[in-house]
Amino acid sequence: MNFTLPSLSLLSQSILSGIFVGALYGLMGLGLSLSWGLLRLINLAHFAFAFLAAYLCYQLSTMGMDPLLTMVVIVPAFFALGAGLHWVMVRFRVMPFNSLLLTFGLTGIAESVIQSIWTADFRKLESSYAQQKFKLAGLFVPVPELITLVLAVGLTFAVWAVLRYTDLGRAMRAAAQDAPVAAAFGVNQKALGLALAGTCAALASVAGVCLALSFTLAPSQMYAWVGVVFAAVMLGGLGSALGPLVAGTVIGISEAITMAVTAPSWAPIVSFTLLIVILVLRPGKTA
Amino acid sequence: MKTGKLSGLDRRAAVAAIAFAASGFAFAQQPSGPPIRIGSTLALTGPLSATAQIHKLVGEIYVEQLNKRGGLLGRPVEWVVKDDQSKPDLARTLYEQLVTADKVDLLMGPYATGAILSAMGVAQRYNKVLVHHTLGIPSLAKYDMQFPAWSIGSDPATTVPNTLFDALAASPKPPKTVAVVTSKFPSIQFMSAGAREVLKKRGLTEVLFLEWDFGNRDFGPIANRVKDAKPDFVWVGAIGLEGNLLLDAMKKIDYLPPQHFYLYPAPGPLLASPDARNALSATIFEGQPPFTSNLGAAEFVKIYGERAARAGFTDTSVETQAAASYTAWQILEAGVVGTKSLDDKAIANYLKTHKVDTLQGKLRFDGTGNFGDDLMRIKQIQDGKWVVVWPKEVTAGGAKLLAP
Amino acid sequence: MSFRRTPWVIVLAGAALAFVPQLGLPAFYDSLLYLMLHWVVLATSWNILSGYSGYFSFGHGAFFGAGIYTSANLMARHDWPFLWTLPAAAGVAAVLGVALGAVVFRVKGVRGELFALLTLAITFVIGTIVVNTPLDGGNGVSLAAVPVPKIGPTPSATFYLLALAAAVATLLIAWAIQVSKFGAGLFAIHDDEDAAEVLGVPTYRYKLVALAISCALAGMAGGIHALFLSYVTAGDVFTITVPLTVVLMSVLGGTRHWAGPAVGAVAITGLLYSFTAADHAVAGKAMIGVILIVAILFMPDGILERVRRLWQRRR
Amino acid sequence: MRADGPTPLTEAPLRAATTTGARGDVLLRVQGLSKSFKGVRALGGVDVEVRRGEILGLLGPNGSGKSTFINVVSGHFAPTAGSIWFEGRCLNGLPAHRIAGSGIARTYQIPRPFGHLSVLQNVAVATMFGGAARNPAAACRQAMRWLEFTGLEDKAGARPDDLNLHQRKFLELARALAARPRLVLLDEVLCGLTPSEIDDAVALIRRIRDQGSTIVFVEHVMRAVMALTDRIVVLNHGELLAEGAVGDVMKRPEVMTAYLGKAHA
Repeated sequence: MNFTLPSLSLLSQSILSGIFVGALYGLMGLGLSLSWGLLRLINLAHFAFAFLAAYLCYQLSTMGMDPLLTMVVIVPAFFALGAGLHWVMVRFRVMPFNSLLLTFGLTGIAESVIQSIWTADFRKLESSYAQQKFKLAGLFVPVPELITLVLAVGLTFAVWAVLRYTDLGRAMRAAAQDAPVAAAFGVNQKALGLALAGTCAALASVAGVCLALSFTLAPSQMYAWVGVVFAAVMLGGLGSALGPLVAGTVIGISEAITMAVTAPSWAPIVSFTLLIVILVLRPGKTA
Repeated sequence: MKTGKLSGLDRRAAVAAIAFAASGFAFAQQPSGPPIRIGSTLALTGPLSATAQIHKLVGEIYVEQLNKRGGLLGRPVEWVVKDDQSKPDLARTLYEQLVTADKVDLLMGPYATGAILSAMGVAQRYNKVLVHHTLGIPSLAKYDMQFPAWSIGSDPATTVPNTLFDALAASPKPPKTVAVVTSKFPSIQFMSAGAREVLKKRGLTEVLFLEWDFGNRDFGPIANRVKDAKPDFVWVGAIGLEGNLLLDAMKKIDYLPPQHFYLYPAPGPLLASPDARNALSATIFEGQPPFTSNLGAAEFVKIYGERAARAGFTDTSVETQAAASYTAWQILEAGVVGTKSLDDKAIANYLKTHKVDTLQGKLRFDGTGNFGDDLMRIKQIQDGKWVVVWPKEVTAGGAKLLAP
Repeated sequence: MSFRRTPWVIVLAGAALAFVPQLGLPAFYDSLLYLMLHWVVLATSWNILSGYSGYFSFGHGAFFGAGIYTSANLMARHDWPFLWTLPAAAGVAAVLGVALGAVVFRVKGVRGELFALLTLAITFVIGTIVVNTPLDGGNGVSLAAVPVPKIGPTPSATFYLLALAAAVATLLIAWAIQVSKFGAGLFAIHDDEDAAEVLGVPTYRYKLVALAISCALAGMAGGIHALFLSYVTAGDVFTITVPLTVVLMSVLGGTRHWAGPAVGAVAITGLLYSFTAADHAVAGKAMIGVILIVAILFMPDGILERVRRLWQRRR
Repeated sequence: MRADGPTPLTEAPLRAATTTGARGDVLLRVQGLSKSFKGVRALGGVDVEVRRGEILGLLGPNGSGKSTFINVVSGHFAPTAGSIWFEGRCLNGLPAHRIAGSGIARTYQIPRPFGHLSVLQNVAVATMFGGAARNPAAACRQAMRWLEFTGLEDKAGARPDDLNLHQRKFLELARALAARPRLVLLDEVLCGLTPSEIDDAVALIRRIRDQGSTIVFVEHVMRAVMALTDRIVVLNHGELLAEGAVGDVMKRPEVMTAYLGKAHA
């Protein structure tokens, strides 16, 4: 490990890059965290949903649609998909770790569907956004990443506000904490659960669109995100709206700084050691 | 059992001989008799499937062509291919199945290093010839009857970088400073380490050396460090998407290296990227003269293009992977035809003592580890197309390495 | 089934299976059965800590990988004979596990998903260390030159017999723990760790011992697998695949019984293997997904529990 | 949670044999016991002695530190200061399972059975880890006896989820007893039970003492306190307020104040 003193512009540009990728971790983690924390379902298919949405975005865009506009079609579709999946989960009373198994099966199916429609080839969405960037205070800001950041922050705060300040959100959190009591207070858990699961899937699809905007897609790539996004979700606190974004950004920035000052191949050790230290020193009080 | 088979063979040979005589010389005879079965596995699902689909398509095309030409030894050829799910341990088990349960007559190799080594172990235990597609680290091939279809020579970590730096030295702007950035993927890291040695020996200055873990997602900081180092030339030891991701990241900070080389890029996406102009890479084959005059090349490039388009591939051109795959089949066919037998020992001896005419030219297998010459060529993206620019004898239409 | 009959059944089944290489079946059956038994060892060893005590670990890949790299390095760089590397592989994995557990199990808040996260993080940390140090260095470790001991008639039979021995040992250990006081303590920890501690269960020590046993067995499985692979790369070892697969196997088979993970391992390995025909590879992958979903919907407590209930109803 | 006033109880049968507590040697001595949670003091230097063979009632309004006392003595929390001596041995710093092993058992106010184990297994675990039985088979046999003792023998194969609150409280008791402790800490075992169930429970607690266990007993149901205890200790704001025979102590003005507020002083 050789340390080099980075220039200021290198460091700040790298941190910016870490923030962008961290925002994507957070955006991907948001729905996962809500579903895990509030519905007690570990939805591995969240990644499959994101990739399915990314491919749909790619497809619709190559057919001439604006990539961002594809969300008009994609988001409601995934809301329905998520709600449908949740209906099945509730119908069969699937337990948390069984949900992991079930959604793993679903992920395999999604991967096959993607591979048979779009082949195993790499697909890159060449949109009008891809080329755009601007310079701000000496730093380059690419537009696709900025879109991701804005969506991640916006949606995170929107979800946070809904959970915190609306009756609906309070009912959701109550139902997660103590289902029988919530039921006694007239919370319609079934409808709430369906709505929440739909929202989670919709969030996954937004993350998918962001993925399509700035990354190249391949069917098996969906597994590459599982580890780091799981980490962001768990570090951020299950069911927390702000957690995944904060934790994702922390991971992204710490990796980016490591890459800027020393061998990039050591980057995972820094973020994951940081994570372990946080867990051991401040268990349960993360983010 | 054994005698029965032999007599059956004799009978079939006799039938074939009669058929051959009857049909005359102008037309290929209809293959007859029980098929010759050739077994292999490919990573049709899982993380390696993007490249495996190329090899599957090539295999299908070749076997079709072969059967149209009359098969092997007058018998039709059947390709038994299984999906190793990108897992080397499953590849090993499946090759054992091919040999011991399916009792295939011949083996054909898989394509990724891990799977090739798994298959090689099985081939060694059962004394089978193994022709394999793209083994990146020749020193790992320790079996006497394995034959590489990818002619990178026995020491590519020295020869390939030398070819590249020769090309650069002859270019209008020979670089003086070099940045080496590389993935820690085994076959990549090995070549990048060689490149570092070579550039040191040639008196070039290494201004930056970076390694990243395979599976890295954020290339922003790496791009920034390359930009800061201001190299004349960047060696990008990248596999698959990594080259694109790095290029994307460079573009985002408004940087394009003066000259850049990508080791094993996913060819389609790199070509499609507008920022990849002048990007260099290495190849053993391109669908352009003089390569197209090699054995079977012109026809194959045409058929592959059609079939790849029909299968929905993003890249329909023939380059390293498809060419190595086709070559592997040509080598195996040459061995069988040359010995007129399916005997593995005989085929191996024949291949070691004869040159084989293939898509890549004449190949020999008498070097260290059965590797022959390093036929890696340097190509460059010019006007949205890959053009071979070095060495001179394989360039077409006076193509030259462009340096902005 | 009475308590004392079970170990004899396991040993006799193992002894009977040891004759498979003599049956004259095509040799690849040895390899296929090896893969199944390999996963039996991994899933069952995972279950000893995670299934019994409820501490779901996502770090099994780290301990498995520690075993692989211990064995591979000792063979390739220090010329140890293969069989001698196996205790070392088990030992290194166990020491790693105990070191982790000694810190983590003292922290009361690290339970449930936080434990899962911590162990997952350990996997990536160890993977990064391995790939950046001479343990691997990024080029992988080739074991092509290491001789396979002649235990069975063929190398594949040798691996099969080794894995069989490992599986029998693992199952015996898993059974012995389940019916012992130790097992009772682990099951109590699973349901309510604080109440268990107050009832006298030495929770810290029990978790640590369970983790050590679990890691040692995973490390041993890794040691055997290193030579089976004969070329090991960090990219293939330190992934989320191993932990995810053992969790799936255990949950599918049933985590509250010593035999559950083994049933799940055989089922999933068999399932993966049965869809290797190239023509339907992609459809096969989807099919595996469908089967998993159906299995979990209709057998939520695992295959074993379902079979047991059917059996009881029949009687 | 109710804070029952010191209503005089009239049910004669319950009161019968309890007043004759054997005055034995000191079984548990707690000196200057303090416990703070992030600076908030829950116990502030409490001195209590429990004598062998007695039933000691631990009383006090909500938040007075009764449950904290039990949690600290049972090892659930480590004390901030002070010492705990049991049968002449210092328990300070011992992990909870060692304290359990040395002969102290407790129950939880809200029963915490092991949800995936059967009722019998729940008790058998306690039997094994209390040191009363070595192997699982013997533990099951003994556990069955404790189920008979608490009247749960029909439920041996059931899951805790299938029990009603009353039965779960008794399971909690059976688990505590199965370790054959010399000292049992009961945390509001009667809370939430119907009057007739309380009568059953009181009879059971008396039988536990007759078995030879000493009992510390946190309770709000004054009827039972009156019926069972030999002595009581009253805590308020984490400090010892009064100590003595139940009839005397409850009449003291400072106790009345603590329970009922200033107006009643």
